[in-house]
Formats: sequence, structure tokens, C-alpha cells
Amino acid sequence: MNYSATEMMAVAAARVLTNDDICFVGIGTPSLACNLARLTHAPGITLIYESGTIGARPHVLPLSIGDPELSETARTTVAVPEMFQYWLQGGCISVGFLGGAQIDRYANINSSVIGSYEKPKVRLPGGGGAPEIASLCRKTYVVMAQSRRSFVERVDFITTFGYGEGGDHRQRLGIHTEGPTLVITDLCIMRPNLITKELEVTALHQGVTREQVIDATGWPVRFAERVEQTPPPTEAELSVLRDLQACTARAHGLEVGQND
Amino acid sequence: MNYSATEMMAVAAARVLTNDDICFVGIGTPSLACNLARLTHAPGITLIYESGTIGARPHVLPLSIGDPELSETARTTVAVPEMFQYWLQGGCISVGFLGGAQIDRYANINSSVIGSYEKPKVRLPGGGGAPEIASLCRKTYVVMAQSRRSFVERVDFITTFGYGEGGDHRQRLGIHTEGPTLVITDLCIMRPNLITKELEVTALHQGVTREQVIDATGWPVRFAERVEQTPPPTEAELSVLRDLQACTARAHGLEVGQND
Amino acid sequence: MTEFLALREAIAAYVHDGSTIALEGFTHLIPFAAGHEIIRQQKRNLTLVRMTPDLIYDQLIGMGCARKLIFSWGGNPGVGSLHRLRDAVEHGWPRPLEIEEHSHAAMAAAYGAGAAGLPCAILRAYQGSDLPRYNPNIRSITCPFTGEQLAAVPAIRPDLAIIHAQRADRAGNVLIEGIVGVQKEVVLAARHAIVTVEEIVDDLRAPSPNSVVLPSWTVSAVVAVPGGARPSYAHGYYRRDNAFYTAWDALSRDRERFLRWMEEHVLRECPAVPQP
Amino acid sequence: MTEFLALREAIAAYVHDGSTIALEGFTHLIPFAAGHEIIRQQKRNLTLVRMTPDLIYDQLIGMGCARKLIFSWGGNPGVGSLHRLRDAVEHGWPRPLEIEEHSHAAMAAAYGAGAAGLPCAILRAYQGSDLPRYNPNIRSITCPFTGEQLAAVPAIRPDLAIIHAQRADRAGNVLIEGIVGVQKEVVLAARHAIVTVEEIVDDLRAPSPNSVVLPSWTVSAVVAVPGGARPSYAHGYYRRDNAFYTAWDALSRDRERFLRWMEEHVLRECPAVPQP
Repeated sequence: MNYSATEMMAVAAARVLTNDDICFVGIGTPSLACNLARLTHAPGITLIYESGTIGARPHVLPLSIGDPELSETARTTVAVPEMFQYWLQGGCISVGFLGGAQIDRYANINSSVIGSYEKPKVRLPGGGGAPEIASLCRKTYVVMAQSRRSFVERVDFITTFGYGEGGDHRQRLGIHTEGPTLVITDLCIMRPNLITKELEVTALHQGVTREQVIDATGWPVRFAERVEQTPPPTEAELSVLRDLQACTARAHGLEVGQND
Repeated sequence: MNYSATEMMAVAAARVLTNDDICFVGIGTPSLACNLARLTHAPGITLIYESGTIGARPHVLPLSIGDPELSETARTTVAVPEMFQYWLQGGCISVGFLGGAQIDRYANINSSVIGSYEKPKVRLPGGGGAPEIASLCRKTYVVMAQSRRSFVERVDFITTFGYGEGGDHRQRLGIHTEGPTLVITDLCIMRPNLITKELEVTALHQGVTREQVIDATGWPVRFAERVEQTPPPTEAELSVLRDLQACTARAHGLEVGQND
Repeated sequence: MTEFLALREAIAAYVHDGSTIALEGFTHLIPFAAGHEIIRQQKRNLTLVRMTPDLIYDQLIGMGCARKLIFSWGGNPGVGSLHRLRDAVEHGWPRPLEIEEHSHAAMAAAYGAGAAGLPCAILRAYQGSDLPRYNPNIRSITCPFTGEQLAAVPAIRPDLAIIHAQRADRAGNVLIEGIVGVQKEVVLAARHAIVTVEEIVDDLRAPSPNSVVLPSWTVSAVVAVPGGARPSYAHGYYRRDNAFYTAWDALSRDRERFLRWMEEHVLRECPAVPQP
Repeated sequence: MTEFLALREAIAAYVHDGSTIALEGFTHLIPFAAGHEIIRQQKRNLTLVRMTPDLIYDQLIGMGCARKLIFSWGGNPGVGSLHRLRDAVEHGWPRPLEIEEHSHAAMAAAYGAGAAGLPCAILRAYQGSDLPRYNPNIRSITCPFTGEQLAAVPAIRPDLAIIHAQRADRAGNVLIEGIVGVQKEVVLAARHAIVTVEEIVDDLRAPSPNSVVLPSWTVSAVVAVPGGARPSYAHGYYRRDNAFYTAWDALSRDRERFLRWMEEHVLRECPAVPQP
């Protein structure tokens, strides 16, 4: 079965989630991956959206963080201050799922500006929930399509702190959570080095070469001692993924593929 | 129509409430007075109990601050932290209604201990919501049966700050609300002097003499320049009051009069 | 995640001598049955946390389970004193009781801070009151924007929360309705939580998308105890036994009579619900 | 207490040039109709507060109503940029826009502090982020119990809150259901509040004792505006117009096309609901 690199990324992201995860879900690929996990191997996963919905089980993917599908299918919906104070800051969340416009080798993420903050070349939407999702969830997973524009030597702005300058920088700031333990791209999977916290490629998706990854990374990317190969999407995974996207597109009155 | 001094006190307390008041209600005479007001001249009054019930319209008086009658008849019931943070501290409440075991000439109230705090002769229930009701409601009314034991030269413990040592003591502590502008007893009505904030008798209930009030007050009590006479309870007031108490007693399986 | 246990097992597993535990329920859904099981299992040196100790803590204190009480209003609502609490504070019977006293506003905020993973709560409180002179856990903090002084109290983070709720589903999700007090806060603030429920059902039947629901993964153990809040009440199930609350005044005033009542109605019972 | 007004009257009475106003609704119940009326009445120099500016603030900004924006996520959810917001920040068109940027957690807490009558909120936030370097309203505070440093942000207390809700009763009590966002907080935090509703009814039909209800005395004006949240949605009434959100990307990218669309669909309308 043929599949796109984007589909591989979503499937790889879904696979790392477990039945017991309490997952704080961002819109876009994170939401796709989390719902794919829920509809395949992790039916018991709890999906939490920052709009306040706890245990949402949407039939189609939400376009926004607060689509009706979320609240209608959730176990309960709480106010947004409560969501951030009790549920996120209170330490209930096992995994936060993030994306961003730029990421650096220490998994610091920029979703604020390209250029300077005060005179931006591009004003991006901003951090939203991300800065605290990254510091307060027990760990975070990042999903981003990989290119030299997005995987950069130095992010223009640290919206969301990953490992800062590496090493024990998180601990020095008094952050007690694990941080971005996993970065999933359309080419590979990266994990922070245990000591330096620099991202290292630990798995390549099938058919992807080291050169491709090197070309798509804005810093001299390191590879782990053992680099595994990501198993390709199974037919079952692909068919659930495509059904979900097709339903979503129909429900939103969009062309298929417009919303991924 | 005959009536007791306690009934006079409840009626006098009810009369000072208006249709527009948002009233934070304590159990006992405050609750009786507030509901009497609601069932007579102030049907639009909003009663708020610290259990979180907003707009309660109980058919019988609650025994506790959280009886089923409150939540079942309320417009909404919120969590207790929200009640204290958003509704009380947020400045929504126009009148707080308090009682206590002891009160002094500056309307400081003790509901904690008789004797010393660390070796109390009598350990009273304590402040509950009172300390903040008194500082955060726009004004507070106090209802207490008057005697030398309860109206004392100096309270053993300031659970709930009234006017402290008088004058601008409230302002000096950064309290911006009016404080206990009215004390209603079974003998009279007292109000703080505009300047000194010492309580002065401004009205005597019918048939009560100055000597009776002096005898029942633990400090040399002052009388305002003009002392009015409280009109006696009307038949309508008494009949609503007695009906309410009778219903309440039946509902709680108590003897009439046991719960006031 | 959630275990479904018998009451006896749940208390044995989660209540340890010396624990800090909070049985909450603000004049509603008070977990009496669970408190009685703690008494039967003769737990000792507990730090008991509860805004309104109510009859259940009067009983725990009178039976010698408590070393310390953290509270904000210690009376029998609408009736008067808690005589066992008073006897412990005034005369050290059956053992001395250390107290840490707050106002409701501060204690509610402290539970909220516990749920929110903060070390403290800030609030406008205690102005002019004598309480801060006797409670070193009431401090102050300065607003970095206005310079205003605010009160600060430490977050409450008990070892164990016990609450009673209307129902749980078979996955362990819990519905609470009516006066919800600080129940959500105490469960989220505590390291473990036991929830006794009126019934375990296939479908929670939450009437509103905004109903108060505790997801199963916030709850360590669910225990079916119909009537487990009596003589308190469960909105939608049974009413408050106000006559018993009134009768407790006389039943509890005298040490011997109290002990006799407890012997007959609590100690001899298997996990069930005492009637006055 | 609550006045029942027409939309035109309510906006004229409560929105003044230079006001700080917050039209809230977290991706649900966004008060579009009220925002459009503000545009029609050509209000100027507004400080606009909103966690997610969304299309409605993109329109207000593009039509020149805003001087400053306080926000925490400024995109078109699931679609991309807000082009009018970007054009104002990047090129000062149609006028320069000052921004004060927070994270969601901080802004939600700041609304909570506003509702709670506190001068500031404390939270565990912004650790390692560059945002505090550019926003002097992010400061820190030390816990007096643990010594821990916490972030502090000033309370949000707008001159006016505008929200949309499902219904109000004839006394002016308001029911909100589904994703309730920060609606209660913003109404309690603001000096005045306008609530547009789908319908005004004899009985609120709140399904639960714990339903989110704003008592009439928290609301300055109630305005019946059926469909007043479109293209956002109203839980129980109509669904989100996701196709319009997607189409807005192209409609708003170009200044002229944007102005034409606004002219046709907002400026020429009497208070009614635009369709794309």
C-alpha cells in the first residue's frame, strides 16, 4: 500500500501513545495522531483539548481546538482556567503533543515570530497553551514536518522551552518534568541524548536516507549509535487514518487532504 | 398580636433588606431574616449560602448551610472555592449577614474561643466564612441576642474584624468595604458613629427601655442623639415568620422553636 | 487505574497510621460510612483535614483516631457545638488534639492550590483577625504590580482524599451533583483518592456537558456504599437526616453515652450504615 | 439590574472609543454579531482582550477599531494566520497595533484573578520562554512557604465584557453550556457585561444544578441575537461553519478583498448575521 510521508509521520506519532496516556492534544497532526491511536491500539487513551474537554472521542477531527465534536463526545467539559490550573498545572497529564514553526537541536520551539519580536518579518499565531504544556506535562512529544526552514540552528524566539542550552538546563530552571523526549517528523524519529539533551536521530522511516535527514536539518544533526527503521504503516493503520480524514473533510465541507 | 423579642429581632433584620440585595447568608437568625424578607417585601432578593448555592429559595429553613433545599431551589450551585473567590472576594455581594458569640463596641466579633486561644475555656466552632464576609461584602449586618455575656467590653478573640479600635482602622488595614453598618438585637438597633465607629443605639424596639439596653451591654453604651422606636412586627410579618418556622420544624422533625 | 474495592479493603489499603487524610463533602455527600470504617480499623495519629469537621470528625476524634485537625468551622451546623471536638481541645480527651485553624475562604483556596499544583494560594483574607497570630501557616505576599499585601496559605495536599458521590460507571468515572463543595479539589490535590458511591452504573447519565465528573484516572478506588453519606445526604438519592444531627447534641455530650452509641452503631456493624 | 436592549443600543451605550473590551468565547459562542455592530458604529482606539483573537478580532483590527491587542494565540484555528492581525503587526495597516502577548495558561489565570477581585494571578509558567523578556506584565513572586519562584501576571479587568450564550430568562439570568471557556470569568472581571443570546425564554431549562448560570445582576444588558455567534457555533443550536473559517484565509489575505467583503457583509447589514 502506498502512503505519504505525512501519513507515516501521523502513524509513527500515534504508535508512541498508550492506552493509559492522558494526552493534552494540539490541533493538526497531534490531533490526528491521538485520534488514530484511540481508534487503533489505544482505545482507552484520554484526550484532553485546551478548550476544556476531557475524554473527547470525536468522530471527525476538529478543525479548531473547540469544535462541537469535542464537547459533545467528552466525559466532561470544564472552564478554561480550570483546565490550565487543575488539569495541566495540577500534574494530571502524562503526554503533551506539540507542533511549531521552528525547532532547534535542543527541542526549543518557536511559534511566535520569524525575525525579531518587535519588528517581525512574519508574525506567527503565538504560543497558546504550548509554553506550559511543555513544562507541566510529564513529557512532551513534538510532531513537525522536517526541513531546513523548520529545523534550524537557532530558533528566532523561544516560545516553548525544550532543553534550553542542553544538559541540565531544565533542572536549573526548576522544571521537574521530562520535556520533549521524542520528536517525530516525516523523515525520522529523534530523541534527546541522555546527557547533552541534543536531539539524535534514533529511527529512520522506511526509504529515508541519512543524507535526506542531514539535508533537511539546519544543524549538523547527530545519529544515535543504533538507528532503527520505522516499520511502515500497516494497512489497518492507513485505512483508519484515511477514513478519519475523509469523514473529517466531508464534515467540514473541505477537499480531502486540505486539513492535515 | 403578641410576639417574642426574638421574633422582633428577626423582623427588624428582615426589614433592612431590599429587593436588590445580594445577600451572603449565615445559618440561624440571618437565614430566618433573609428568607422572611424574601417572602414579604423583598421577593427579588438573592440569597447566597457559602455552600455554593446562588439564588436559593428554600421552602423551609435549612438546618445547615448546605441542606438539600438550598441547592434544589437555587439558580445555580458552584464549588466552594469558586463561591469564596469569584462571588465573595470578587465583590458581588452587597450584604453579609453575621452572628457571633461575642461582640464589642467596635463590632469586632468573636466566634472562636472563650478564654485564651491556646487554653480555651470554651472552644467555639470558629469563624467559617465570617472573617472574609465581613471584609469583602459591601457592608455587613450583625444579628445577635443582647446580653452582658455577648456584648462585651473586649472580645476574647477577634475572629472577625469590625472597626478594630475605631476611627479609620479599617482603612488603615486596606479594607475598602463599609463594615458592620448595623447591629440588630432583640432589644434595639445599633449603628456605628460616623467618626469614632463606636456602636450607638439608634432605635429601641417597642417596650424596651434605655435601662434594659444599658444592663444588657458590657460597655457604657452610647445612644444616638435621636433614638427612634422600631415599629412592632405587623400581623403579616409575624404570620409569614411563624409559618416558615412551623414548616421548618415539621420538615426537620423538630419541636417548633427549637431551631431559632 | 481505578480499583473497585470493598470498603474494608479500601480503608485498609489507603489509610495508614499517621496519614494526612481529608474526608470532604461540604454539608453534603459526607463520607460517613468510610469514616466509620476508619474507626473500626482503629487507625491512629491521623491528621484530619476538613473545612467543617461535622459529626464524622467528631466521631473520629472521640474515638481517638486523630492527632491533628486542620479545619475552618468546627460546629454541628444549626445545632451548636461538636462536643467530642471540644472535649479533645479543652480537656485532651481521649487524647490531645493539635489544631490548625483557617477561615473557609483560605481553606477553600488552599484546596484549590493543592489541585492546581501550586505551593500556596493567595487571597484577600484575615484582615484584622487574630487568627494569623496563632497560625504560622497564614503569611503574606506582596503583589508585584500593585504593591498590595495579600494573605498566603500553603496548599493542602493530603495523602488521601475520601469523598462520597452519587455514582460511578464501570470504568470508574465519577459523577457529583448538587453542592459539590471542594470535592473535585481535594481529589486532585491528594496523592490517592477513595470515592464511595451510591451506585455503580453502566452509564453515568450526566445531565449536562458541564456536569462535575471525575475521570477514572483521578480516583484510586471506587467503593459501592449505598447510603454511605447518611446522616448527611445525597442529592437525588436521600435527604439529610436533620433530626439525627439535632439528636447528636445529646448523644455526644457525655463521654460514656458517646462511647456506648459508637459501640452499638459503628463498632459492631459490618460496613453498613448506622441509624440513630 | 439587567436591561434588555437592541444590539445597536447596547453597543452604543457600553462601547466607547478608547475602552478596554473583551469579546470572549473560547472557539465557541464567539459574539460575532456584537463585534460586527462595533465595526458598524466605527468605535476607535479600543484595547481588545481575547485569548484567541479569531476571525472577529481579525475583522475589528482590519477595520481600524483597535489600538492594542492582549492575547495568547492569534491564528485562524486549524487554518493558519489571521492576515489582518498580521498586516497590522507587520505593516501597521490600517493602523499600528500594540500587542501584549501571554500564554493561554497565564491569560486564563489573569481572567480568573479579575473575577476573584485579586490584583494578580500566580502560576507556574513561562519557564525558559522568551515571552517575559518582551512583556513587562510577566513578573515573578516568591512562595512564602517553599521559596519557589512563581510567575505573576496582572488581573484582567476590562471595562466591558461581551459574550454570547444559549439563552436568558426574562429576569436576565443567563445559561451557558458546552465549552464555557472563560465566559464566567470575563463577565465577573469586567465592570459591565453585554450578553447576546440565542433566545429569551420563560424558563432557563438548566439541565443540572451545577449548570453554568450567570445571575441577572452580573449582566448589564441582554440582547436577543439568534445566530449571533455565527460562523462560530452555539452548542445545542447550530454548528461551527468550518468552511467559512477555511474560506476566510483567502477572503482576508488581500486588503481590498477584505474591505469589499466587510462592506458587503457587515457594514451594509442591519444587526444581522453575515453569510459568506
